[in-house]
Amino acid sequence: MKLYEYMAKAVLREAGLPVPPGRLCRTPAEAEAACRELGPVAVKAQVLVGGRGKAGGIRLADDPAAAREAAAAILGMDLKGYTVEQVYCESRLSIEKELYVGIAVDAQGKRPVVITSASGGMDIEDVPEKAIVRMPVALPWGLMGFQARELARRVGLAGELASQYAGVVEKLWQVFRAKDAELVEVNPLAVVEGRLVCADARLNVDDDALFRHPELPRVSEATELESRVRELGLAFVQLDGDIAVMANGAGITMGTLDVIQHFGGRPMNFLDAGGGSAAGPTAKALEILVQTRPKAILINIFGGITRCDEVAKAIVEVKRRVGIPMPLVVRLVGTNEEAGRAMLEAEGVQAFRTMEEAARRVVELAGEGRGA
Amino acid sequence: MKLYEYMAKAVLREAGLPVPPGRLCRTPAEAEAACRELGPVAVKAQVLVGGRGKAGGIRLADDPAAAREAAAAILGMDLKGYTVEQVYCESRLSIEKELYVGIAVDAQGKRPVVITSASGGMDIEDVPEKAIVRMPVALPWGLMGFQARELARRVGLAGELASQYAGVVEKLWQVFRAKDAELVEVNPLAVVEGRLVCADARLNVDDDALFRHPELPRVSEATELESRVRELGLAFVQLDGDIAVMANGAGITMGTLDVIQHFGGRPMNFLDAGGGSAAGPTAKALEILVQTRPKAILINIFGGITRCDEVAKAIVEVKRRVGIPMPLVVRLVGTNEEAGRAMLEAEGVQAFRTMEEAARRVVELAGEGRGA
Amino acid sequence: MAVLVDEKTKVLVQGITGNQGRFHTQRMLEYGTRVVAGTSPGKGGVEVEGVPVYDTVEAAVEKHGANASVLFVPAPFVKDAACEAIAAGLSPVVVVAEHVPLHDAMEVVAFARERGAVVIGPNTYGICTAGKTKLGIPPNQVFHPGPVGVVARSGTLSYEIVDSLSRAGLGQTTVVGIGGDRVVGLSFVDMLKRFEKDPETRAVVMVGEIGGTAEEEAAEYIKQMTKPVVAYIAGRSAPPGRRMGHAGAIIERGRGSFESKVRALREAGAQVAELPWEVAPLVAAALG
Amino acid sequence: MAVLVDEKTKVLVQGITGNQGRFHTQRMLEYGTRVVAGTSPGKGGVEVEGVPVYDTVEAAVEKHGANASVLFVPAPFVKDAACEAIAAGLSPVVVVAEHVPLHDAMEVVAFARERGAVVIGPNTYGICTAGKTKLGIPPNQVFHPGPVGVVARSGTLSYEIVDSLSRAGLGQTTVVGIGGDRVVGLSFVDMLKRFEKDPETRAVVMVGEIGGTAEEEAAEYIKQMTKPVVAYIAGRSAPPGRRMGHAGAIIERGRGSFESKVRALREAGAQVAELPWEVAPLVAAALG
Repeated sequence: MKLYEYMAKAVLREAGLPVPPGRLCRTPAEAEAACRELGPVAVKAQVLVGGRGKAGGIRLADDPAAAREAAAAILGMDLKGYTVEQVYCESRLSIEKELYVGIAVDAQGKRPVVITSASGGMDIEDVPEKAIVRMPVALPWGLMGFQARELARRVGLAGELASQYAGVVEKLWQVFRAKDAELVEVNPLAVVEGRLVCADARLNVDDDALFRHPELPRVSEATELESRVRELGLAFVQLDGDIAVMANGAGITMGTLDVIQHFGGRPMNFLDAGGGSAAGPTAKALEILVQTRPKAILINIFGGITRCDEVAKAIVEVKRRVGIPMPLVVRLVGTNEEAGRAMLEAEGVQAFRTMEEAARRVVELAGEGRGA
Repeated sequence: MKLYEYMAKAVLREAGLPVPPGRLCRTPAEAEAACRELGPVAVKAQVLVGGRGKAGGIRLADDPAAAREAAAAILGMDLKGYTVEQVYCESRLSIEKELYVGIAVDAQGKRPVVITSASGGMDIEDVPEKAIVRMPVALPWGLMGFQARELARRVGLAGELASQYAGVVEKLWQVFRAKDAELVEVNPLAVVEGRLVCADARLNVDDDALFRHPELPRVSEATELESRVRELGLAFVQLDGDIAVMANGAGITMGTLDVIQHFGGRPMNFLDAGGGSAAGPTAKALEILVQTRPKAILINIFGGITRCDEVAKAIVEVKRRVGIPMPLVVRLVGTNEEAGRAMLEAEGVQAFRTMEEAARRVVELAGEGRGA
Repeated sequence: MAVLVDEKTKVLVQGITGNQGRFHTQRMLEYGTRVVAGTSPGKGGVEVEGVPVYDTVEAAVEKHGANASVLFVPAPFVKDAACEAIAAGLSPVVVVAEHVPLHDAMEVVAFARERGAVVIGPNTYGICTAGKTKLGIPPNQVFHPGPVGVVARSGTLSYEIVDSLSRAGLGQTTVVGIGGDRVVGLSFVDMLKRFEKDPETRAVVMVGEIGGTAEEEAAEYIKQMTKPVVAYIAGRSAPPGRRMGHAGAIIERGRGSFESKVRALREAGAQVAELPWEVAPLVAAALG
Repeated sequence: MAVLVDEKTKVLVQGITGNQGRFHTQRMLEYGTRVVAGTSPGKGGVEVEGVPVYDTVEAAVEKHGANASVLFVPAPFVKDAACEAIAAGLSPVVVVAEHVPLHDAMEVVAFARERGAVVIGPNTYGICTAGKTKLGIPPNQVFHPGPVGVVARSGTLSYEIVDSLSRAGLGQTTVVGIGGDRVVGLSFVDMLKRFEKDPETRAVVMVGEIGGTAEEEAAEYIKQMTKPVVAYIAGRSAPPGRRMGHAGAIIERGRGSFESKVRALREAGAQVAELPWEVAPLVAAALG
């Protein structure tokens, strides 16, 4: 879960990190009031995508009237497909130097890694590799004080700034651990009048650990349709084709989309019905797929923890209760396969044994549907 | 630092452990009021030594008048050399079963160890070894949930009590770590109406970690004299002989006492002037030793981090400023030995080179002093 | 011979009294897995499918000498349960649950490293040494003994491919799912090394996915392997920058992309199948 | 040969800019110790007694390749500084400070175990391989090369005994203080094992104290030693149940008492001196 800048900064501020004062505003009038209170401000679009500066999502304002004007320009703006609904008005900083510091998970090392650079203020991906410092952190030890000091040295800091920097890194580490973060990032970590300030901040929290963070706000990037399916506990992403797909397991779902594309079809979604889903959620997800009016539906199940009879039960239920007006292709093998196939056959639904046959067939049927 | 029962229980209560309600009382009238508020109570002497129950330091009271009477009997009582100044009036428990659980430091394993037994309520030292369960805890991992459950199993608990017990052990672990404890102990951990209750509690905190625990009360077992010397940063214990001793290092100080005893003398104190003490504190400590009017004084220095010239400077200063009326024997070798010996000789103080000579001499002089 | 587990492996099932634990214990017993005990805190003393249940792993190991474990424990309790198995000296420890918190997974991996245990997963279907034993959830009818070692991220995709291998007469030594999460215990490279050493394994199939760099790392090791490797990578059609479910399939500027993985594997000398059903013919050709 | 450190050991001094750090760096250099660098956070760039100072251990090691460290760092900062040295691969790491929090000491020991480093102390005078190198605070004039290995808890008591050995013409191989605290890195047993293996050490002196069970554990190992061991135990006159300074000398019902230690050592075949100056004659007799 990605947090908005203003939310991330609230978490950092609570952890004792140096964050400039700011106000969240939903209207130009609120921005005007914020500037009156704070003095010169930066008016910043609150969106979950990067690069908003270059896209015109940040404007500077010296007085309340200018802040109002800036907010009016930014609110409602389309930034990489997201409509700006809120701006964050933050005290202006006269930045002398910009550093980068982030803590992320190193999947290869299977532990956290601190990434930092004396070249901040831009995408860390654009900084040349030799200007980037990486320091793995051993668990359960966590980041130790000396590591923070060593990082300060490696980004070329000395004296008071080095000690402030080490404090910033140690506190970011505490946030990373305490909030089950996937990523905590300050970019730029700005030098302002000889002191370090978190000028921008990102905090991405592990979705799977949200259950132990009732204190955090909830932010969703999902479309309404995606939310409806995800509420069932299933992984779902909308795509722009016309063949609805449901499979079980991220790998086979991806593979199914690949195969559909290979045969010339265009998938309409990614729906991983996951392992061990009971008939209930599967039926609900299928019902939603039907409502999206695809040209055809492919259900591809190779049952492991998923039981074929449960999937068949879900299909039969939806067929009987709401009807499935478009062509439905089912591929069903694995655990309790015989029971599942019997149930489908009794309902007049043919179940294929191979993915190849099923994928070919659904692309064919969708083509007929488009032709019709 | 040992905490009184009522202080230990306050810490445990704050950590979410099940502790019965109680009131600290300094007078019989306060005990009477506490009983009026709490109903039947146990009136318990607050002292830092164990075995108070057998020594008459705990009395039960059913009504306020009885509580007053019990407090009057206990307050002012002498318990193993300590005068009882406070009693803790605690709600009476009808105990069905008594367990023991403690967490201490295993010096051999160099890590914490949980010690527990189904036979609580008495000195854990008196419980037969086979009835005691020990579980070492690896750092920095700490006690894990499954270890607490395994301990519950090994003390023979099942079901709801096992789960309560595991919770108690996990919270005691948190106290042990969060408070830098040397020992946290609940004995008995009582079963009262099917629930676990911490009927008694001990919490000893590492003196060397007190600097990071401003939240804890401070308790001293030292005599006034001991406190005066310890404030100088030196280790000091009063003994019952007549030869004052100052040496540098716990080992050589102990060795010096052994040798004095071997030659027939009786040491008056243990004073470890420690490593690297400057002239200032050493002089102050010597001045205090002089004030205790020993028959003779032995200063035994083998200088490592302690510099002989600093010790000599301290002796000279005390001799000039307040005078040293009793015989003073000095043994001085090690770092900056020559400078130190020269300073003492200039002041007419003879410095021996060996511990044997110095110890023999001081015992001799103390004997003369007693004879005089 | 077999890799990591065989018919002698004495298996403990943690979380045996839940629905999944019960169901899959039955399936494992049917497969021939030597399930010697189960655990379920607070439920010690009962039996599940004839398997005795204990409150703690230590109690179960004391009585039955289990040496490997499979967990059917809900995600929030995985960290404690996996550490319990590791502390008791069990290995491998198979973590089936998905949605295990990432920080918990990192701690489990750190604990396993410290104690020298192999953790498979989280978010894995488990491991099967064909015809001998199975720890996890794959369907019993898919695997057949033979000379091919299979390592995959995703479960159903590997059943798919293993099924086509079996139908082509190409049985398997051991089939393992390393798990779909970003941080998993056993990695592709760990498993490739084991297959390279296993005398019964004559060819290896690796089923990867877009996202992460595990396949690129595997390619580095494949360079020095003597046995043929056939790979299939899912996610070719995934739109860049979209996140696809728990697989963490984020495509970032080429790193972790379908193309970079395929290129690395081909350069390392592996055969890469374009479609799942092309794997079996490539393996058959490699085995001659 | 020597134990743990010799004239080739490149020593880092952590906390070199403090009073104690500066003073003892000078003494170590006088003794011949190869002090290659020092650290002091925030003070990198200066020199102390001609020794270059860095902000971090890693910087110092990068430049000078130190392989051992001695800390003159105040107790509250010992944990971080010791872990810094351990993480940089230095060993031994000598912790002179007293009053190090007990939990910090346990964590340092755990980290050292994990990384395979030897920690000497806390609350130690350090280690000296006579005539070759010294890491710590013992006076320079006490130790003389010879065949006796010495391991002690207390500093001044061991100078006392070593001095009498030297005066009796019995020089030393290595002299080490394991530290007076309850939890220390190096134990008597660790050191006895090293002396037993060291070809130059022909006899061992062990200086113990009442409290704890380190001497009783040492006795267990002494049973299998081929070299003669002479022990002296301080604290015979200590009143039971009183706590004597930081040595943690609590006598509890016989365990850790003077008598129990002496009995264990004698039963293990060690000679036990009654008084400090009886050690040298016993060693002389043992060496024949």
